[in-house]
Formats: sequence, C-alpha cells, structure tokens
Amino acid sequence: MTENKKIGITLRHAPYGSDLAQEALDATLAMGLFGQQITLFFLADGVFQLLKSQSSSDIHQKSVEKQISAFELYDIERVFVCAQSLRQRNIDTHSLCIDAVCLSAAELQKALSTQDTVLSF
Amino acid sequence: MTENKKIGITLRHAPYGSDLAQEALDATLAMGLFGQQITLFFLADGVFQLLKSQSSSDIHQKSVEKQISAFELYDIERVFVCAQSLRQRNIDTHSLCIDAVCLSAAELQKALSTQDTVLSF
Amino acid sequence: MMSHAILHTVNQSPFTHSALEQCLCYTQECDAILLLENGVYAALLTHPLSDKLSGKKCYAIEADLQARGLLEQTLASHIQLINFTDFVGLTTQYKLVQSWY
Amino acid sequence: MMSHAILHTVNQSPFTHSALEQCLCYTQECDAILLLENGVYAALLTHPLSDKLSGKKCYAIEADLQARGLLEQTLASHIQLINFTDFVGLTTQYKLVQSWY
Amino acid sequence: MIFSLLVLSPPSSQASLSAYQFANALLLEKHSLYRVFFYHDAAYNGSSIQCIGQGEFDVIKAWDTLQEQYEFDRVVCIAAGLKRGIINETEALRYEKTAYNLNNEINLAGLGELADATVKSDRMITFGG
Amino acid sequence: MIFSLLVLSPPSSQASLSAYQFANALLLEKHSLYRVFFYHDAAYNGSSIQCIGQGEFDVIKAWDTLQEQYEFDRVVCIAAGLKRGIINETEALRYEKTAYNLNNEINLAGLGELADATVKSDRMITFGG
Repeated sequence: MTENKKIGITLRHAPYGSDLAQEALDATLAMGLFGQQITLFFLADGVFQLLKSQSSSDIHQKSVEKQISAFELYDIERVFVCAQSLRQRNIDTHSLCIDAVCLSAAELQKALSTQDTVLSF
Repeated sequence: MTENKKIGITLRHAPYGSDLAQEALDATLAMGLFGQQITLFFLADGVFQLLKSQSSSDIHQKSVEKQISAFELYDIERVFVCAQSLRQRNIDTHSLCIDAVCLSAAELQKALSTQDTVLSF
Repeated sequence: MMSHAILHTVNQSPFTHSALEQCLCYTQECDAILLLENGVYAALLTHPLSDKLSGKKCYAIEADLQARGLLEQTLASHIQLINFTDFVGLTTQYKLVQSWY
Repeated sequence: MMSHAILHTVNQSPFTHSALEQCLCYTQECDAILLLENGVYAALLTHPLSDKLSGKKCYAIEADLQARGLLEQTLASHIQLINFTDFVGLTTQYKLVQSWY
Repeated sequence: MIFSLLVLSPPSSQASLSAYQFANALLLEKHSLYRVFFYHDAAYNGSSIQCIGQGEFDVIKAWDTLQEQYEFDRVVCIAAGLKRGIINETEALRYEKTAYNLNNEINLAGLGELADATVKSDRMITFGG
Repeated sequence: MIFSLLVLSPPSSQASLSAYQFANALLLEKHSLYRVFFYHDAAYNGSSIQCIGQGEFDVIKAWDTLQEQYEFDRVVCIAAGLKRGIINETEALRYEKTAYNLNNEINLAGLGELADATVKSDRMITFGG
C-alpha cells in the first residue's frame, strides 16, 4: 500500500445501541495504522460518540470514549464535528473528549467532497 | 392452550427493507392458527404493508401483500389501521389490499389498552 | 395495578428515529414511558419532543445515561432514573408493555 | 466525471428515520441523491422533505418502488427511475459515494 | 408473575443485552420466566460457536449461566434459525449441511411456542431494535 | 473501474441483497470487483450452513455463483466474524469450538484488507442499514 489516498470516514451513529460505532472506530484505527491520510466526520448522532465521561461497564461494553482517545497514538489528527449537530443536541464543545474542529454543514460538505474516497459508518 | 386471550399485535415497520415485516406476519398467522383472539394494529410505516399492487419478485422477496391476503383464511378479522399514518403518507384507503378499519390515534390507543397482552413488531 | 394503562418502552434516539414520536402519538394520560438504550438521548432538554414528553410519566435506565456520558449533561428534570429491577416492577404495575424500536 | 460531486444513497424511510434529512443537510448543488430500499418511500409526495428534495438531482431504484406497490401511487415527478446498471453508472460519474442508512 | 420475552435483536444490538438484564432482574425478584423466544435476527443469539475476547461480555454464555440457576425455556424459532444458519444436528442432516452450531441449552421450535408463551404468561415483553 | 464494497448488513436486511445486485451489475458492465468486505452484522453473510427454502433467494449462494464466474475477493472481518460465530477450522481449534461454518469461498481476515481495498479501488461503496 504505497499509494496515499485521502480517505474520509463518516460516523453518524450513537454509540452502544448497537456495536456499529465501536466497529467503525476499530476500522478507523486500523486505517490509521496502515498509514492512510484520514479525515473523520462526526455527524448527526455520531457526535454523541465524542462525549466525555462515558462509563459503559454497567452495560458490558467497551468505552467508545477510550477508543477515540487513542486517535492521537494512531496519527489520526483531522477530526471534524458538525456544529449544527452539536447545537441541536445541546452539547457544548467543552463536553467533548478530544479536540475536534467544529464546522458548519456547508464546510463539512466541502471537506467531504475533497476526499478521494469515503467509508460511510 | 385452552385459555382465550385478547392478543394485540402492533406492526410498525415498512416491508422489504428488512424481513422483520414478513416474520411479524408469519408470527401473526401462527397466532391465528393457534386459535387466539387477535387484533392487529398497523401503525406508522407499518401501513405500507397494506398497499395493493406489491410486486417483489425483482428484489427476491416473498410478497407481504400475499401474506396479508391470507388473514381471512386464518380467521384474523380484527385489523385496525391508523388513519393519521395513512394521511401523512398520502395513502387512500382504496389503495389497501384488505378491508381494514381506520381508527384515530386515540381510538387505537384505547383499543390497544383493552388487550390482555401485546406483541410489538 | 392499572388495568388499562400501558408501559411504553423506547430504545431509539429521538434525533434519528421516530420511535418516540410514534409512541407519544398513541399514549394516554395514565400511561408511562420508559427510555432505554439509545432512547435515553430523549432525556436531553433540546430535542423537539421534549415538551410533549414533559407532560408524561417518564423513566430512564440510569446505566444507559451513564454509559453515554449523559449524567454530566443538563437533563429533563421530570425523568426518573431507574434500574432493571425497577423496570421489572413497572411491567408488573402496567397491564401491557408496548415496545417502540 | 464530476470531480467534486458526491452521490448520496439513502435507504431508510423518511417517515421513520432521519437518514434523508441528514443527507439533505450535507448536499450541495452538484450532488445527486439515489433512493433505494425503504428510501424510495421518499418518492411519495407528502413527506415533509419533499420540497427540499425537489431541488436536487434525484434517482430511485424502480424495482424497489414496484416491490412496495408505489408505482400505483402519486410520485414526485422529478425523480428518475433507474436500475442497478444505472446505479453503477452513477457511481462512476461521481467521485464519491456517501451512504446514509 | 409469569413472564415471557420475545427477543428480535442480534447480539450486536444492545436490545439483546437488555433482554438478558431484564430476565436476570425478574428472576432475582422471584418472578418466574416461562420462555425466552428468539425470533428474527435474535436467532443469532442461539449460536454455540461465538468467540468472545477475554474481558468482553458474552451475552449467550450469560444466558447459559442464568439457565443453570433458574428453570426456563430458551427457544430459537426454527424458521428464523434455519435461514440464518443457526441449526441443530437434525436440521444439519436434513439439509445436508457440514456443521451445526445451536447452543445445547436452546430448542429449535416453531411459532406455536410463541403463541403458547403469549397465552401462558402474565406478561410478554418484546425486545427489538 | 475497480470497485470494492463494504457491506455492514445481515442477510435479513435488503442492503445485503443490494450489495449483491450492485456487484452483479458492475461485473456485467465489465468493471472489475477487487474485494467485498463483510463487516459488522454483514459477517453473517459468511455462513455456509444457512438453510433456505425452495423458491426463496439465497444471497450467500448467489455470491458463490457470482464468484465462480468472476474473480474477486470475499472477506469476512475476522474480529466481526469471531464474536458472531462465523469461524473457520483454524479459529474453531484455537477457541476450542465444536464446529465451524465459514463459507469455503470466503476468507477470514483483518481490517488491513479493508484499508488495502480502499486504497486500491477507484470506488468504495458502503452498503449498510
């Protein structure tokens, strides 16, 4: 895999209701491991994945917050989050577990369209 | 199974996107076969199951319309459909494949609350 | 036991799915609503159905709020946090349980 | 080929799920929308997003409309009915495919 | 009270965990559990060959443990199981399949068992989604 | 063009059929299909012991037939497959399971195969829901 592609990953689902969010983040970390140029887009209920103070042991699931905290180790640094989705859900950026760049829907659309390919989770 | 219970079955999902609607109707027919007193509630996207002129062979699924047409054979006669759900979806009662009784949300709530038990599909 | 009252469970996010909206459509005064799994996001104050929900007897599974980091957020004050033992208790008090998913 | 345009696929009913609403939020002028599976219910004229959709280039899988009995209903006139070969063709014309489900 | 559960969700969905937690709670409260009927994608809760990592929760094994402590019926709908590849030895032979994977503690049975449970239980709770 | 598909849905979902129909159509159009990667509940598309009634469509068998006609890779993500009980002989031995059920035409492999397919294909299409 010598090519270097701009790969967008959209993450739109709330965590824990199904393990889709966990598996999407596992895939994200794996893409990072393979040295691809990754940009993450947390949209709609996907922004719930970024909340601080998740404590999921009582529902017997591994913490999505912990997975997200590992982004840095995997050199995943381009993380976009939808400002409108946060606002609709009354989530302050101070409540997020990582530094994500807040963008408007129009900016996100533009950033997405500059990717070479996209994985839709 | 000598007891005779009033069993409500709520059907709220559009057909074909998953096989939940088909399996819910299979369960309905089985309950009918076992001589229970069944009342069906088609709510929300569940009203789409009742549309005429379904032709699902190109998507390789058995017809939900055919399953529903078998209700009479199984003595399932109490079929309620939500008038508001039909209206929201612009579906005329002439477009339905069986004679179902149109009720308002309040009437449906009341009819549901008189059941002895409910299976939620 | 309430002879004609229904316990409604809702386990989908109200921001993505119409399960809660559907539920509220068919709920009467004496009924109760239990939020669980992703349904607990309805405890956030801002979602469009928050007002409608505030008129109802409403419960939510605490472990589901905790898992999702929601206990640190501003929540609708009238929602009572419960565990699965309480959930079982509720199902014995209401004659029917209708699940919206 | 449109170098910065996106093909959006939507496969959930707009009456139950916010997939189409989300999609419309992040769609620009040059993008196109393909409705498939339960997404084809958006071709009905009455759903709340019908107006917004009418400004977009929009396709729907005909077999999915047919399966659901929708070809007998009044449909939004600007939606073009296609098959899977056309779907493949569209994915070659647009640089990216984003799936909303 | 006598409870039965109708479960519709696969193990990947939290609803299948909720069903287990509900069963556990009702049994601790001295209610009785007549039957758990796995239907639709919940048929996948009938596998015996899931491989769960150390430290991760195995909902199928948790059901096994609960069933060792209390008496109740676990049924996978035979029609739902067959088409999803959750089968016992008999069905493997009948359909000429090379393997079978149904959990030993679970019966493969028809929708009549759902009807029976619905009639015989004071409460029937559906777990879907 | 070179396509790869990321499939996330179980056989009970129409999305898994759509993925197959899309693959079939692109191959008929003389495009090439590099890899189909089954992830999340799509891992269940890797079973070899599903029992489909006469006259009903078997999407897994349809993939087998397509793969006989054209060359492409079918992969079930090993992590997703293990926890769902879609395993091959090697994993059955490793985890001391009594049976294995992975379709012969399918490989169990890691997420690197998804990364590889994403890089090497002109188009990556996700089928979920």
